[in-house]
Amino acid sequence: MARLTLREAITEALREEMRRDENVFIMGEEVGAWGGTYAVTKGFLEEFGENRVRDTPISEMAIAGAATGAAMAGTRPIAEFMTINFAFVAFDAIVNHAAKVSYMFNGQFDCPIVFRAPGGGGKQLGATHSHTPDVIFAHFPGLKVVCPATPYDAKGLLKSAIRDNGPVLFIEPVALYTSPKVRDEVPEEEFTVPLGVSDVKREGSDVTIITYGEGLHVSLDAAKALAKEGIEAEIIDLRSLQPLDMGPVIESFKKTFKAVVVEFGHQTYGIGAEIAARLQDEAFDYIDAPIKRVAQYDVPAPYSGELERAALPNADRVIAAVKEIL
Amino acid sequence: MARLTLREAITEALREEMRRDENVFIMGEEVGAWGGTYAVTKGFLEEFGENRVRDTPISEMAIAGAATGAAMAGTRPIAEFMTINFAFVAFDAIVNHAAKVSYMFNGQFDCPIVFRAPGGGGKQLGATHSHTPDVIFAHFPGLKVVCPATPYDAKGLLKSAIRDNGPVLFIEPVALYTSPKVRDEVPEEEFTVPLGVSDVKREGSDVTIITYGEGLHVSLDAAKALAKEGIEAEIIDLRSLQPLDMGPVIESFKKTFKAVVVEFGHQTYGIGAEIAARLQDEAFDYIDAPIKRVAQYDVPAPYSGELERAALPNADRVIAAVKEIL
Amino acid sequence: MDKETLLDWYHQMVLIRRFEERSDELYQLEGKIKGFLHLYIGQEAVAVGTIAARKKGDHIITAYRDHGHALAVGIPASQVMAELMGKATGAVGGRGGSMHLASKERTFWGGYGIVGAHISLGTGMALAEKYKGTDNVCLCYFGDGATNIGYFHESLNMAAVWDLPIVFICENNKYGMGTSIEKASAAHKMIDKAKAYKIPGKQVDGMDIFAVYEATEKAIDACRKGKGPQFLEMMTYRYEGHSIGDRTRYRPEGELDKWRDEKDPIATLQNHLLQEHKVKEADLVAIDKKVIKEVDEAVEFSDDSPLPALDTLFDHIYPSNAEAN
Amino acid sequence: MDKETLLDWYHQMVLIRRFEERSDELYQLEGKIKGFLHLYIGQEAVAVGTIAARKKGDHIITAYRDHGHALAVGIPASQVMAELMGKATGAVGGRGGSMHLASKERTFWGGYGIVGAHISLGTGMALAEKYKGTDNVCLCYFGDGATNIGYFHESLNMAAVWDLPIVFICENNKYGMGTSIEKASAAHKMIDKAKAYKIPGKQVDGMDIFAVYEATEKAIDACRKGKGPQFLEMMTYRYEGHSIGDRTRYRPEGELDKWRDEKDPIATLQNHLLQEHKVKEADLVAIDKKVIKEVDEAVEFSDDSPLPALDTLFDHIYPSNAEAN
Ligand SMILES: Cc1ncc(C[n+]2csc(CCOP(=O)(O)OP(=O)(O)O)c2C)c(N)n1
Ligand SMILES: Cc1ncc(C[n+]2csc(CCOP(=O)(O)OP(=O)(O)O)c2C)c(N)n1
Ligand SMILES: [Mg+2]
Ligand SMILES: [Mg+2]
Repeated sequence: MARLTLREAITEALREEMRRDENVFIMGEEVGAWGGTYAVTKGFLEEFGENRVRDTPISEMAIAGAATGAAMAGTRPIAEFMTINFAFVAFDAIVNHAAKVSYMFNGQFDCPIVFRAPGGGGKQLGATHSHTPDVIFAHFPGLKVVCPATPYDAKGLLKSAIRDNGPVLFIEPVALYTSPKVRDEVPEEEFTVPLGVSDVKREGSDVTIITYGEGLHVSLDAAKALAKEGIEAEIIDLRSLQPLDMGPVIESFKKTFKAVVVEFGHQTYGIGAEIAARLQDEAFDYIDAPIKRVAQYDVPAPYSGELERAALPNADRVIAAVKEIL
Repeated sequence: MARLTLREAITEALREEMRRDENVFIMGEEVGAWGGTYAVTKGFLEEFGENRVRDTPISEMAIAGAATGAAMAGTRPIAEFMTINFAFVAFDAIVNHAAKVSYMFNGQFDCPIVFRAPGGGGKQLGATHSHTPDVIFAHFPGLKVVCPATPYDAKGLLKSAIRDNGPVLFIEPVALYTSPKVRDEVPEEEFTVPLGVSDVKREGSDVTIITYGEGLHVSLDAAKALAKEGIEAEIIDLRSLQPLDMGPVIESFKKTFKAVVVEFGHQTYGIGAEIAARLQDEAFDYIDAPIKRVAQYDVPAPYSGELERAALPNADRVIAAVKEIL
Repeated sequence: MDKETLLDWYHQMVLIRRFEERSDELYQLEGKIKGFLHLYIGQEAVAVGTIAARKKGDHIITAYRDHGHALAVGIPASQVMAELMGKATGAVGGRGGSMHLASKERTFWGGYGIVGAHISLGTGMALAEKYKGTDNVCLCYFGDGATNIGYFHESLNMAAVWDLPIVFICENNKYGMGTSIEKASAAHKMIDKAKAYKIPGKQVDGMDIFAVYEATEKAIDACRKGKGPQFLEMMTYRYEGHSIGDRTRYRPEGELDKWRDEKDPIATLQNHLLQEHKVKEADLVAIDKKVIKEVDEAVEFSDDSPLPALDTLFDHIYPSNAEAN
Repeated sequence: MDKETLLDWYHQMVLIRRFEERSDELYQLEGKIKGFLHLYIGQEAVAVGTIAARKKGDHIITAYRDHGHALAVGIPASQVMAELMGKATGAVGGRGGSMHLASKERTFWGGYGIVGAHISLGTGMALAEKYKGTDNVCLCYFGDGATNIGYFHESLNMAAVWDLPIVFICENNKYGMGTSIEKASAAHKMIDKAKAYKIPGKQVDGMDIFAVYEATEKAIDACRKGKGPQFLEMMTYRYEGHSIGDRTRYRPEGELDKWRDEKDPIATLQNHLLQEHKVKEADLVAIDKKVIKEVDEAVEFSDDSPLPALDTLFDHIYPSNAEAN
């Protein structure tokens, strides 16, 4: 066991998978000589060489499209977007090509890609650079969308994503990369975490908090504060947004009768909407109070720090939402 | 009053606005000499000339981006995507630039564009060409997203969109363009329909059906059939997906206590999710049964006719959903 | 080139043409084909001549105007027709239709409807081969109109920077839908665009299958030798509208006639066979008849084939053979 | 060029440099600036020399490395600094930060962080002017790295096909982040890319403000005369890292020193002023001092300025002056 940061866990997963399978390679902007803008692939060029760690031009359409073609033709590319914001220029390649070739060609073609994308706001980068747009990718059948909140999950999920024969968008919350709070014991032995399986991160009986990624940590903070007042929150970490595993969510809800969804993306048409819609439908008889959502307000991200933070979820907002329905 | 098809109503709105304001112009692929792939701008080149009806190269990023710049610099472009599927390659220009310049530059800049995009599936065009991705555009603050279901609304909404000083994505359901069933009386006098206002399209007291675009017509069919069995559905046409006007929806729900959302996009993370989430929250005390969703199944669109239709909503599915909660 | 090969080329080109003429009727008169149907008639020499130059393992990828390529790589006409008719026996089980023909065993990756996107996919296929260290190449086809989209630019640059084994084959038929090159593109020669990426380019008479074959052979050879991407601009012409239902008003009077009457690729090869190879008229007629039978049988096969079962709707959303999950 | 003008240029260039040196400290030592901070130091002659050649009504649009352009169009240093510090008094009210400076009254449209996107916006601004029939032009700046993205290609082609009055100004500083042109781009001269769109291009010594001004004047003039888009490749160099915190390991030993010691744009202009215009050292020192005061005052102003009120969070999501809604 080693105590790793989220970033270290991701680096380990990448390194181990590249050692394990020589068809796996990395392509993206500054992944090689620079070692990754967030230093995730530091030392990779030295270990794996230029063929397997490919610095690309600033050409996201071609990065995503060429990764798709290379995946169809028998390799297993990991294509990195420097941040998820830049995946917008490659949107067609991701949701309309990588995600469609299996179905459209009747299952003839595999497409084993991982699109890695550091995501999230709160870094004072302004409106175009601060997106948490996870939901819009998860809307499209054919693409798996994963977002880990802990180093353990990050490593295990990334390994599963790399071994999956279809395209996976792997979203890495930048805010958690090196956070000491998020540091976690990660076994040294080989393990994977399956895609499409939600996970109970905290047990509790009074309210169910459904979340993922950055949301997990504000939810845990909120839960700790609530516990002091005798309110025990159960926290479900979705981990995968597509496929979405509602099993543990519904099970928990049937125990607590109350739920709050916490996410860092915009609220309207967000992840929480789907969770609430599914809960009220699939566990109708158990609803005791409205299902609440805590999300980024529907406003582009401003640069100025306090102003930006005012739009983002935090533990206080989660606590308030919980208290509103207790 | 003239009985117009949806397409004729759109053509009229475009022509009247171009006559009214010389800053309004059209750019897009085949909008000029060809008269629009769906013949919406037939005769425009002849009436308005090449400066105001601009055939573009196949360059959606530049179409959307140049429209954005032209709008900021004082003109009022109408940028046409041949179909909404091709807006994916211009995704960044639309949601991350047109939609952001007002906010990011502190309200200094206007951005009066209408992005016109014929949308929807059911035409046997296969997975990449059959999207109803309306929700993913509506997720982003800064962009208004509108989708008319009737010729009257189409004309009135499009005029409002053209006169709006911000960017509006105007989605035109191709399936309704020339449908005789959708033909409608449209006043010859000047009128507009405001953006962001939902509309009651049928009154009823037993169940509320919330829908828009193509969904309106399968809902109306369903309502007719249900009426024969004594079930009166109230139908709300959202018309705008962003801003979303929940007022009439909630009002209706407080009367019927039951709701079904009908949309042609994919169900998961779709429009219906948001409506259901809002309803259960904002009208919690009135929920009598789970809010149901009828949507496109989460599967890429296959080519083969019956198979494709099997994935799409229809009146029978709406009827079944209503009966499930009555 | 030996006679047998040329007769095979003749067969393929006639098959493409008759197949498409029949498709057109099935669409317009019988309503058995739906969606879009982009005919390749006039351009046959390009698909047949280029694909003749590839060896097993080389990749083929193209746009939505793909019947010619599909037949030239050897997908049986019956499977292509069944696909057009949306049948379970179609090349991709009725899921793709006319725009999305493909065959994994023939390393023919499709058929893509979004203009330009597949150029990046083809670039990736060449990348995979370079990565693996094989000498396979990718033949990547696209139209003149497609050279104006960002995908084209990014892909050519990436292929050039990485010296990928890909032959970019621009089928220049003078129009993207109704828009002529002059209206859509600052450069009027497509090879001038390749120059910006230091990719060697050559304009080729795309109506002359010999010229097509020879240029392709050379380009493939250069790729195999590690000289990086190559660019061929095939000067050709489509006789029909862009898709079904366009009346082709946008062309200047007489243009179509001139191409058809003076440069038709099938007539050109026919003349060559008759004059240079002393093939008898009757032998060609025999091929023509064989083709008609082939097409008839393809239609019959398709008519008799079942539609995809509704319970297959959800198959293949994800590849089913996931390694670990 | 008269002495007053040159002294003004000198003032602007020194201001940009001192302003940025101070910003760097405010970021790294005092933590008063957050997010990204892309310094322009070394490239000052480009912004100052090109913007000096524009007339009122001409548009300016650039990427995220925009402090130089913002100061050169005349946004007061205090407003630029306040923006960097996220204050309500900033050029865009604290909403944009370093990457998104702008000023409508100066037709300076920003400051954009997504590589290449604003090239299409600039193309649209030129389109608007052509549409309206004015003789205004757009100066559109971007880096060498940005020439590899689809936006660049589509925009140049559109501008060329429509003969738009836009001067594309590539600030070639040899690197996009850590990636040299040789690694990222098949063409090593950016003007070769313009050729693919038949856009006249010129390589210019971007460290020499006279060369920059002259080339820009000519290019603008050609645009105003309706000769369509022009392309200038400004050969320049950034002395600092890409943004704060990069140690610039990716440059060959000595490269930076060579540029700084032999070609520095401020030193070059300084020498010219001293030698050709017989300006006294003391006059330049006076300007230097004035600049330091300007920067000090800008910081003071910013320190004293309020943060944006939290209740303004939702302002301006949509333009408020909608005509009809
Ligand atoms: C991104 C995108 N934009 C627009 C279209 C619509 N469209 C389909 S084919 C076509 C013309 C393409 O012309 P060209 O590349 O010359 O190929 P050709 O049809 O002549 O074979 C257009 C505009 C599309 N399919 N994809
Ligand atoms: C679409 C997109 N991809 C990647 C990035 C990250 N990025 C920001 S600046 C930059 C380098 C750009 O280099 P260049 O155009 O030469 O400009 P310079 O920084 O040298 O001024 C990159 C890769 C981005 N902002 N947008
Ligand atoms: Mg063409
Ligand atoms: Mg650079």
